[in-house]
Amino acid sequence: MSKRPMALVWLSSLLVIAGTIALIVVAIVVDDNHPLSTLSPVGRHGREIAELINPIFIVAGVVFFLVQGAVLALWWRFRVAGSDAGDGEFGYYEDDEFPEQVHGNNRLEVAWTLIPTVLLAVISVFTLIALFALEDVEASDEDMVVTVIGQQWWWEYQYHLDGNTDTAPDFVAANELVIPVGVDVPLDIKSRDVIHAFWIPKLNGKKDAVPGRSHDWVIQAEETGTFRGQCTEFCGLSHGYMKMVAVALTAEEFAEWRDNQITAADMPEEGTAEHAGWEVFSQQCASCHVVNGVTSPANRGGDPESAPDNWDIYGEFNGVYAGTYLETDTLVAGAAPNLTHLMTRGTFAGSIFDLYLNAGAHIPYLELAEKGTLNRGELEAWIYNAPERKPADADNLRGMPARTGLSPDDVDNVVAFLSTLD
Amino acid sequence: MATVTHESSDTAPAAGEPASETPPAAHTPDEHASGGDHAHPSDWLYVKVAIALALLTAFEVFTYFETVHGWGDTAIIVMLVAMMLLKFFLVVAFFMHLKFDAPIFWRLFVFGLILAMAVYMVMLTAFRYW
Amino acid sequence: MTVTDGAITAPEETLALPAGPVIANRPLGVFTRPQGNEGWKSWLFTVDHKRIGVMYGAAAMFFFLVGGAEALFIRLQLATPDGSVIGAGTYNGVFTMHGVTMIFLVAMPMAAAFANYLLPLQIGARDVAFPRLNAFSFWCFLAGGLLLTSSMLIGGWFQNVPDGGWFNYAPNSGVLFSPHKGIDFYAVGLQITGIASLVSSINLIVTVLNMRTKGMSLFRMPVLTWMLLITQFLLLFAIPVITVALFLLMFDRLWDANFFNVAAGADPLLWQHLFWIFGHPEVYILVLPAFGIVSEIIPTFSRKPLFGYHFMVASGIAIGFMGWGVWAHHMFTSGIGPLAVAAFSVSTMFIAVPTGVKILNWLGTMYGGRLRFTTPMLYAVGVVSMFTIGGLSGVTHSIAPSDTQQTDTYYIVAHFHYVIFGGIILGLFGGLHFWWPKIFGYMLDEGWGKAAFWVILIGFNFTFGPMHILGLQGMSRRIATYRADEGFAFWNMVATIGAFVIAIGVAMLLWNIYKSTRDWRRAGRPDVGPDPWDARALEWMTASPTPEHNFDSEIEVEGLDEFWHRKYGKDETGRVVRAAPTSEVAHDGSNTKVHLPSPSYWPIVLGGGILLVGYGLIYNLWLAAAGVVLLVASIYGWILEPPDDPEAAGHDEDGHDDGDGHGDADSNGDSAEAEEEAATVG
Amino acid sequence: MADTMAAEATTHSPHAEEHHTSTGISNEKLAMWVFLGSECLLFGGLLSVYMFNKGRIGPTDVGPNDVFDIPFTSVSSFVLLMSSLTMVFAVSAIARGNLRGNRIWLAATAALGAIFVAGQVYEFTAFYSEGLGFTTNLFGSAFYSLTGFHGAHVTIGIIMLMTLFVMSLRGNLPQQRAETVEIIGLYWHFVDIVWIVIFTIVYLFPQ
Ligand code: HEA
Ligand code: HEA
Ligand code: HEC
Ligand code: CUA
Ligand SMILES: [Cu+2]
Repeated sequence: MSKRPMALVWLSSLLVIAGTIALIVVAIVVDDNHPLSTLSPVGRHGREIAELINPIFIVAGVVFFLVQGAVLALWWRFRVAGSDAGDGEFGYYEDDEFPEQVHGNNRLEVAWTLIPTVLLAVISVFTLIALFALEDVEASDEDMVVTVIGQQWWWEYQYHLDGNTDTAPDFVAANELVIPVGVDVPLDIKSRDVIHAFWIPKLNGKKDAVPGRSHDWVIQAEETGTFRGQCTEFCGLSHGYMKMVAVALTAEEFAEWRDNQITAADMPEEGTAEHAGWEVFSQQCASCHVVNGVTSPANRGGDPESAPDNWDIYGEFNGVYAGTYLETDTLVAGAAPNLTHLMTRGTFAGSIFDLYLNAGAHIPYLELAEKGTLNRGELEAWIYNAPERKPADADNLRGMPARTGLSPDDVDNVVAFLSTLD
Repeated sequence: MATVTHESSDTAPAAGEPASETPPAAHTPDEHASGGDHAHPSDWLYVKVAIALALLTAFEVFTYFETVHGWGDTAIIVMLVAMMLLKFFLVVAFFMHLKFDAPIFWRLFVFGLILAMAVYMVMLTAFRYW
Repeated sequence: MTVTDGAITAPEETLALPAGPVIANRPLGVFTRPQGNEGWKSWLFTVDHKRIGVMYGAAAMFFFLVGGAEALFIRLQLATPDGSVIGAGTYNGVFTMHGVTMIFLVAMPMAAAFANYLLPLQIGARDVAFPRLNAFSFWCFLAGGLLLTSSMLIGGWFQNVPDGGWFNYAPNSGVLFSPHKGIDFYAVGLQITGIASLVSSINLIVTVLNMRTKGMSLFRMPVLTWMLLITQFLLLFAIPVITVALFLLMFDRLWDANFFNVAAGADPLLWQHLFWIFGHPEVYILVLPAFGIVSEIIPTFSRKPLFGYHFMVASGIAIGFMGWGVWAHHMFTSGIGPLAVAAFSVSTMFIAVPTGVKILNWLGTMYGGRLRFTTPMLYAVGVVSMFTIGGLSGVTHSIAPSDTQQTDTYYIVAHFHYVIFGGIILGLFGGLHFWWPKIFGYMLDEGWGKAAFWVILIGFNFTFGPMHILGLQGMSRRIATYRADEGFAFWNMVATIGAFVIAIGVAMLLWNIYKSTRDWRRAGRPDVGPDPWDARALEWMTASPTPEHNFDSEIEVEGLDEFWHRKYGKDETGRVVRAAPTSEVAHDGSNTKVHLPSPSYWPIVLGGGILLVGYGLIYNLWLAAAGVVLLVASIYGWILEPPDDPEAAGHDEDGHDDGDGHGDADSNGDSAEAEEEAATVG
Repeated sequence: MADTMAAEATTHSPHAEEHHTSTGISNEKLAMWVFLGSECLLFGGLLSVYMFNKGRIGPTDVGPNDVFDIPFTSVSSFVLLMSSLTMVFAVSAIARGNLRGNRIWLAATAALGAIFVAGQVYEFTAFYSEGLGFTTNLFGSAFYSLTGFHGAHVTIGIIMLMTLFVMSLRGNLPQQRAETVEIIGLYWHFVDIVWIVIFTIVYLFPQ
């Protein structure tokens, strides 16, 4: 019974294990279409992390095989046939069947204390080296620092082209972080309400955005492209819908994009649908959203003379392109994305909706606004009743309130106005 | 059944392993002289301890006032902590009888104390210094 | 011993206070003690550690079904992209309650069930050091558990449910961001279960240190007793830390304090530190009892003593110590400084060493043994194998730089379900099958037991195995749904199917309990006898089910595995042979002269008072005041209560026939009622 | 909770004169020490929270220097310190069988404790009138939490002492129960040493 041929035993157990492993390996190696995967890094940091952990995965795999193999081997080698316990006959073994009564072995104990210790000591050396290497920021020509602000449930990016985060940013974007390829972009991560975490898996690990604190982080992309991200610290109702995107452009493209972002919007010509949209926007939307050039602090209940508002709890400066704190002292977000260049983004509302229907890989990022087909249905639905599209608690200043008072014409006009924002 | 020796007598652990069959400790009040009538220190000793405590307190309060402020905050903090610890251990050792009582109490209490200090110190310093 | 009125020139009142002769009479009319073991009352007012253990187990099993049902809802929602089974708000409540329920109301009390039932038996004691306090711990735990669970119903289905995740980070847990009462339930409920754990840890520590039978030195205690002792120390020191954190949270939420008010300058990381200083020792609090159970089962079914007993004990102690120095590995990305990250990263890694010692010693025990794969053994070996997987992924988390990619993804979810389900739940289920005959007097069906094990094991791996992949592919945890183009659909579907396979396995386990009980009753078979598995520790030395008085006479212990050594000896050639038949060695439970503490009303009343205070804090301070009154009254009732009921004259002489005093399968005592005798009443 | 624990004894060991335990120590006393070990973590946590937060106030906020009245607190600290002396007298009196002395010292201890608590109440009202409420700022929240927890411990201690006093009056606290007094005494001294730490760190440390 217990004298099965060992070869067969090993074969069958190996087959099971190998099958499982094969399945997993296939699943991991065929890593296409996993836009958030940590296994196929594109950024320097992501790659360094992968280079650190991959050998450790292998070490862990070896330990895994040794232990599981030992369990199976012991099982097959030393098992004795079972007896029925429930039949009223108690006691499992015949009295004379006893193995040798071994109490322990000190040399073995020392060995299996020391071997893992040494192994881990080696691993910890590599860990520490990598840890401090990742702390360094590679110098580049760009002085730019981006202040990343998480809030329920979207991201704001304040670009400080001169690297000075104590002064007003040069421009502000939302949800899509555009960076030049190949250079380290230092980030300064903050939060306006609860804790979030900024994470673009293909570029670097994550870093929490903690209210009241400012955390340094850095990302770098080794290739151009669009990289998805997800807020990974639980931040309330819509945490799952708080995503983001990083876009890496060539240096020239980035400069082009940057120069465009700095410009303000133009007032639509009177009499057009766009202008009608602007009127609705000023009344319905500008209390929260800023469109540089065409909205006024008065829209936000501020004093038009003393514009702009002081909105930043971290610094003393007055931000020109600011969202507004509706209630500064309670630290509820209440700020809304700056929409000045809405149409230059590929996604909206925490990057959960595509702004263009046919965007995909076909349209280069900078040409989205020109060539893309606006995802009108989704945008209109959003404007009409945002909380239905994305869970929110607008009553408590978290998320965008429904605008169900708008007539279909109003919505059309607003969309027309928004389409001019490129 | 043949002559059977009781197994427990020769379950000697494998060579070198610390003997698992330590002599019976239970029911021998090994840690402690007896169940309650240990030598109580005299009331006069308590009074002396109390006087020491009072003096220490007086000196602590004294540091607070202008006279010693010239010494600098660090020096004052070090002194205060030293006096605090002294008071602490006077009360624990004499009023709480730890000096005379079973060592197990001392171990239990000090373990909690040191654990608390270590853990919270690490927490507080981690915020600021590392 | 009982002294009736007038037998002593007793003063007006009598008190059950320490030291001093017992002066028992009846102070005021109300302060009598309830009588013996009849029907449901015998459960409500019991102070018997075994019944309390059984109640802990039953409650934990109930909460396991609740937590499991929540898990199934999680899995349903995530089965497909853009899932819409439950909305985002409900989802947040569901996973929070799932985590809280499973950790605090399942894993901890289920371990407490074994601790209560077995710890006194394993050290040969009559009961724990403070039996009434023990009962209070249970009722207090139940009060906290019910309060927490009621949050799902009160004020509407999932309207007031905690929704901040089980570690409930500030400031998301503030009133501002979670205005409904859910997080109040969390704070108050956990505070109450914390009191229960703290009280019971003090009780059990004193029990182990003080109540050991003759000759039971520390290094003759079974490994389970050791692991439970270490667990109690961890609880003793960890609970106050979360108590502080929860108080701060309560003050913030209920009385507008500023501890986590960032606008007032607070730092939210304070909560994280306090929570994890508790939280990491907590995971070892959860796992060490399971390790202890495995250490009992494997030697029994290998027919060998545990390999490296001293190293097993030492590694347990080492884990207990090291567990205090690693908490910030949950905070690698939360913004602590690089030196802190480095230190905690390294300290975390080395916990693998003592844990590895345990794994390898279990393998060493199996080596050369005569392995009998009974149901308990299957579960125990399952732990060795599955826990290792979870432990290894744990080590990969401890590599701080790569943890920035892993943290808060399903890779973490995979890790902790492997250690928790694969370590703790499997271990506890193994213990359930192992000690079931001891507790209830009959065996669970082995066929169904093994089948359930395999179904659970397979389902478990299909549920949580794929989560490793999902996590590394970038799926975040705590997200109510995911987009179709993120590539998570396939493995999520597999995981969901796996979860339902687990549910089938659990259902089989429950069916097994039901069926075995029924068959045993119907067939009218006798109890299994003291030692159905040919096991090693003292609890097997008394009749099954354990008589109310535990052992007929005091046992004098001469070595490790005392009971086994009384059964077996060596002949001249050094071969192990039977020295005495079990029936001769074991007690038959017939001694009726053992003094037993009377039941008491006050533990449950005190628990009720605490429940009132709990609801009062959340809803209305007047209710809390009423609760405080009840609480104070019951504390005085407790103190003034006589040690025995004077009415029950001749209590001792009357004896305690245990009968089937330990309930039936579902442990609610109702059908056991008929079979129980009124043993105490003269 | 302490007295509920202390009160457990005789339910399991009616022959309490002789400690029938493995260590020779009574269960109740061991339990109290174990409990005090745990309390270290509780007060350590509260104190850390205080130290962490006391400085987190705005420049114009009410801070420690604005409210603390060191001479006053020194006196009440002294009172609490001396209550430890009366407490040991109570313990040593009952150990010698001097029940009357025990009563006197118990009452004295409770009275000194009550003076301390009264002082704390006065202090709280004074601080409040100076603008420091529980919700005013982080310093306020942390200060009141820490000292409030300590005050609650003292209050529970007073209640236990009073209970002992009444028991003694009614003849229920014979010499054989000396250990009960000793155990309550341990609790009392612990509360005192916690105040020694609080007084130094909260009040006397240079701000
Ligand atoms: C029973 C509970 C339990 C146990 C025992 C463990 C054990 C371990 N855990 Fe786990 N852990 C949790 C429960 C548990 N954990 C939970 C619940 C969370 C998530 C909390 C949350 O966020 O909600 C978590 C999260 C968690 C994190 C944080 C992840 C993150 O959020 O970013 C980390 C990081 O280091 C970690 C590490 C470890 C390590 C190193 C061990 C070690 O103890 C494991 C040691 C064991 C082995 C390694 C296997 C056996 C050893 C050998 C065979 C020897 C040879 C091995 C080597 C040489 C490597 N765990
Ligand atoms: C003891 C601890 C424990 C246990 C046993 C489990 C068991 C399970 N957990 Fe657990 N889980 C946690 C502790 C635990 N979990 C914790 C701490 C978290 C983190 C929470 C947080 O992020 O805050 C978590 C989070 C968590 C998530 C992540 C949620 C998210 O991040 O969004 C998921 C997802 O699949 C999951 C799934 C499961 C499943 C499928 C089981 C299964 O194994 C369950 C199997 C049990 C059953 C299936 C019960 C059987 C039921 C029936 C037979 C029918 C029911 C009948 C009645 C009610 C009458 N859990
Ligand atoms: C009370 C404040 C408020 C008002 C009023 C408001 N919004 Fe918003 N809006 C928000 C917030 C907050 C968000 C971010 C929501 C999210 O992503 O979760 C948002 C997001 C958006 C977005 C997506 C922006 C991006 O970059 O992803 C658009 C477009 C938008 N709003 C348009 C409008 C229009 C048009 C109106 C008026 C008809 C309007 N909003 C009124 C607060 C408001
Ligand atoms: Cu923001 Cu999660
Ligand atoms: Cu941990």
